[in-house]
Amino acid sequence: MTEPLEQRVVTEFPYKHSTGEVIGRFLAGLKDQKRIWGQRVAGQGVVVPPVGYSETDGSAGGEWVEVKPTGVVTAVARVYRPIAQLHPCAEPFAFVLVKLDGADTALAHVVRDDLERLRVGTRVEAVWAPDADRTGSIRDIACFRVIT
Amino acid sequence: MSASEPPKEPVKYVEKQVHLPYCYVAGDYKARYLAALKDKTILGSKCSRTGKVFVPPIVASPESFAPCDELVPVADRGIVTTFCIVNIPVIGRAIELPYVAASVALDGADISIYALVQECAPEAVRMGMRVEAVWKPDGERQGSHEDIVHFRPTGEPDAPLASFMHRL
Amino acid sequence: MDVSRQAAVLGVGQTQHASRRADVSIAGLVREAVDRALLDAGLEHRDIDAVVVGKAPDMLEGVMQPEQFLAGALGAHLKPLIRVHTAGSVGASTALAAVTHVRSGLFERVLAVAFEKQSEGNAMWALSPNLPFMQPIVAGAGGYFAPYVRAYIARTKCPPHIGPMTAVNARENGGRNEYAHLREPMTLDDVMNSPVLWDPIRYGETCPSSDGACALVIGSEDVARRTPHKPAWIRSGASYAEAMWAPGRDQVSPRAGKMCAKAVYDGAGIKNPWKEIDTAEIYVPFAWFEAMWLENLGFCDVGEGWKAIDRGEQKMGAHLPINPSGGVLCTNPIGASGMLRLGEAALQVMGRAGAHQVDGAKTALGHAYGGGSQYFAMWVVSDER
Amino acid sequence: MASLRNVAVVGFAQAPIVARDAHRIATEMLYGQVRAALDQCGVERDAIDFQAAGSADYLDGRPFGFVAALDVMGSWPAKPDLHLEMDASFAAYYAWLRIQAGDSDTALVCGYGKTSEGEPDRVLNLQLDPYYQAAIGLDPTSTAALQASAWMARSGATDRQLAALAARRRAAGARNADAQLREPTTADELAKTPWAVEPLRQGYLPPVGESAVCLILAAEGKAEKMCDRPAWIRGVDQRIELQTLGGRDLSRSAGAKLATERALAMAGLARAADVDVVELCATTPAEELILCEAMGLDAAGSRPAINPSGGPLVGNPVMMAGLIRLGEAFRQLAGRADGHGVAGARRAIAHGAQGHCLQQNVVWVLGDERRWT
Repeated sequence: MTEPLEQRVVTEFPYKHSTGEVIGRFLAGLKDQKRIWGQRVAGQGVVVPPVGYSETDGSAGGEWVEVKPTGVVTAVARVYRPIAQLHPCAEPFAFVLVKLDGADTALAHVVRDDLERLRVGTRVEAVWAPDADRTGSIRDIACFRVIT
Repeated sequence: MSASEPPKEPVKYVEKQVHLPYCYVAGDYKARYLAALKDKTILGSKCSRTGKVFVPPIVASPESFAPCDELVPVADRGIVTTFCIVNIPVIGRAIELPYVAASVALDGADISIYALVQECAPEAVRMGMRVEAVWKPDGERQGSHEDIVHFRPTGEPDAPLASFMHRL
Repeated sequence: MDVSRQAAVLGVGQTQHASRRADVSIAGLVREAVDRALLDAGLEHRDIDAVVVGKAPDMLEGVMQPEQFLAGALGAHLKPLIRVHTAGSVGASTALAAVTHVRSGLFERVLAVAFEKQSEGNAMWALSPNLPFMQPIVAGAGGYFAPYVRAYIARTKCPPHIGPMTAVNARENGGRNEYAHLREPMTLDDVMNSPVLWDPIRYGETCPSSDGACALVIGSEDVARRTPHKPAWIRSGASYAEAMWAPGRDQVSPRAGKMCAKAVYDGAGIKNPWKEIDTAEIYVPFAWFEAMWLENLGFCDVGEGWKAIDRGEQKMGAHLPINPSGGVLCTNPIGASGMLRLGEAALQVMGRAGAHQVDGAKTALGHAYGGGSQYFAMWVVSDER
Repeated sequence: MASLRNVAVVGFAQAPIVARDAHRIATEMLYGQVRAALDQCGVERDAIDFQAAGSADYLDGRPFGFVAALDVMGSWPAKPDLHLEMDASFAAYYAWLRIQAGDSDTALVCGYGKTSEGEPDRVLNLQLDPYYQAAIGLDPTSTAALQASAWMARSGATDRQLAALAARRRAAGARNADAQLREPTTADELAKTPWAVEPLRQGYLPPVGESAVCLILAAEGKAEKMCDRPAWIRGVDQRIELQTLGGRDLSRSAGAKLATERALAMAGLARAADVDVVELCATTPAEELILCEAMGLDAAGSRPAINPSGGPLVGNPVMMAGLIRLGEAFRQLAGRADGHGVAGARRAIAHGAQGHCLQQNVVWVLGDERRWT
């Protein structure tokens, strides 16, 4: 049998994803106001983060509604061995879905501390990235922290 | 005073750097083809039904749908069936412009390969021109496509158009 | 075949096309086309039974299977959806897959949508990753196709002005199309004097790189009879693909193209396409391909395609206007380009092509190809069932 | 409902699932399966009217990778064709539609892809929207863990129950010659394995695996000539859901539920439990339990037999795991399941899925008798 011939290649492409008005203004809210905005859409209620349309029926989005930076965890995934150049930090952390107070959908984000206390139902609060580090990204919320 | 809306001026875009490691498999056909280049040999795979030869070797003939399990050597010379003269650079390819990218039907093969034709002015390249492989010197060949540096004219008479139009 | 199940185009929508649509997200771009198609058909998202999405390689935007995150934007939540990818022909094969949905008898109204937002990434990098074990010779799409253009010229004794003439005509047509990306006129000299990129292909004979989307609403016969506008009846459609390495495969006039054309002509009952088809939108990314496809599609005999162009028979008002929209040479959002060809053909027979309407167009061909001239997808549409 | 044609699965060939085939590229893996499937049916390539394939460029980072597959699918002279950038089970769905449209009587459906060449955790991150979900670094193991957590919170399911289910699938996999994991193990052993991403343990998840598959469909009139025991498709339906994980109830699969209801109605069956065998495209034990609930199946019951092949938990070649479920259902009804055959199986459900957290589902109902006259 022939000796297998193999070769490693790392593909690295940069992308710039245009955000459009709704995603762009939501991110500007994080960056410039440290406030979290949702959008009221048909069939889904107040959607956070908003995309500009209802994901259940495709109709166009409606009014802006501010939601609280606090909320309740609806799902938890604890990552003990983070993957370099993919995951947001090198130490163990958890991915969570958080239904913010005032929102009808949940936001996917991370919790870095108090992982042992984290459960479905735990209350958490947004931790903002420092002013200089906020670039207009979902990671302008640095993480969520446990508050109960 | 608390705004009732997010800022009017949106963030324009989200940047992303894709980082994807891959570890590619050449497959045994390609591995044997590349290894043979080290010995200045070009291998093709022979259709078990029709005897037609495919270079580089492939697993089966798309024409007969029979396996091509025998590897056979073909000549390191053949006919430029068609070509273009490349005048613009391609990222990651350091070939001096302009250069000739040609389809070359090697003697003994039933499909053409892509090849660089050099050692003559690009304007001098013709459909039907006979060319031969120029190999890297002994000891420098690695078993890679680069073992063939390029093809060059042999000076033999051109093949008539009708003799290769079916194998561009 | 159950010919009683005929499908029709109920609505056509497309975006403004430009090299960079940074004003919208991917979803925003797609919705611009979808909203227009739904409006055109007099329908809303909830009326749609199934969605078919097409686009070319995902590396162009850097999102894998983007139809998954776009499902909400497309109003597809809890509906059937498929994603098609057949290289450059994808927009056309996406439309044809929507037709299959309707002709299966299981769906009344199907949304077909195709897009490309190349400006999010870098097409050159995305389409030419540094893959090991491959011969690093081919220089992009132009470098791939230029040798076959040369072979066409050699075979048919096509004179050097045919490519430039085609490019000039495309721009003249594109100038009348409000959605086209490139609308500025060019002269024969402009093209002849433009840099030769991949000899024999000149810069002026190449297509642009565009952001854009196209959407079609395909409906059953029942629905088509009740639609607000006159529909375009799809008399036949077909998509064929052929292997790359078949010995004797002819990339100048591929067998797959001939078979696909025969299938759509037979399906539409067309015996002589030159006489029976009023206009055609064909996929011409490099100007020379217009002459090549005229022959491959059976409009002209071998060696006669360029002569028809030389006589000007492809121009607006002449015998067979080709690409009245300006075609791919004016607008090329890769994944959407094929659907634009089919959609523009439909607009012609609906009589709603605006300033680039071909007078009295009753029967039109839409065509696209892709891969190494391996994938072909076409339809024939008419103003009558 | 429109009048439908009786269409059957008449051939299926699969390369055994392996962690990595270092000797063959995707097309080389596929060729033998296309040949084998045709040979099973006793036909040559010209007997097949239509071909469809499912694969994804990003798996091996190669744009237009599917074009090369034309060469090993017998596409000469040219064939009516469609490639879907999807799991190949959806290509089978489309091929079935083609036959319903009357354009074709027979179809070849292929799935392929070198999953081992890339790193699925990184690659599948790119399936998520680029603004919110991909941007925080979510990978498919983590999204599956989020779903498992939502399921466990609602249902009260325990780690122990996930371990027990995984152990049952391992036991089944030991009887399936094409499975990747063929060593039986106990729930105790699996429950000791480290967390992959909590609440999912490494022992509950399939390793990276690759394969190549070819399935043949044929309409009544031809199917009987190509197969002595065709598996007739009595119903099929597919549904996608919105992607945003926090925008849907992750503890439920609304899409699988709806697709099952529609497929059962088409098949004229009242309940999923009325079949003998079910093959679910679940890549975690939690997904399997969610699917069972959505379909109205008793995950702990003995009839219908669920995933007698071991399912994707013992071999998960991305972009073809769903088509393998359809192939397995065929093997059961055609009496070709050998070591993992379910005695007396006359009806089956096959399920395919793709996307994060069961975003898109296709459900097939098959039987050993024709549905329509």
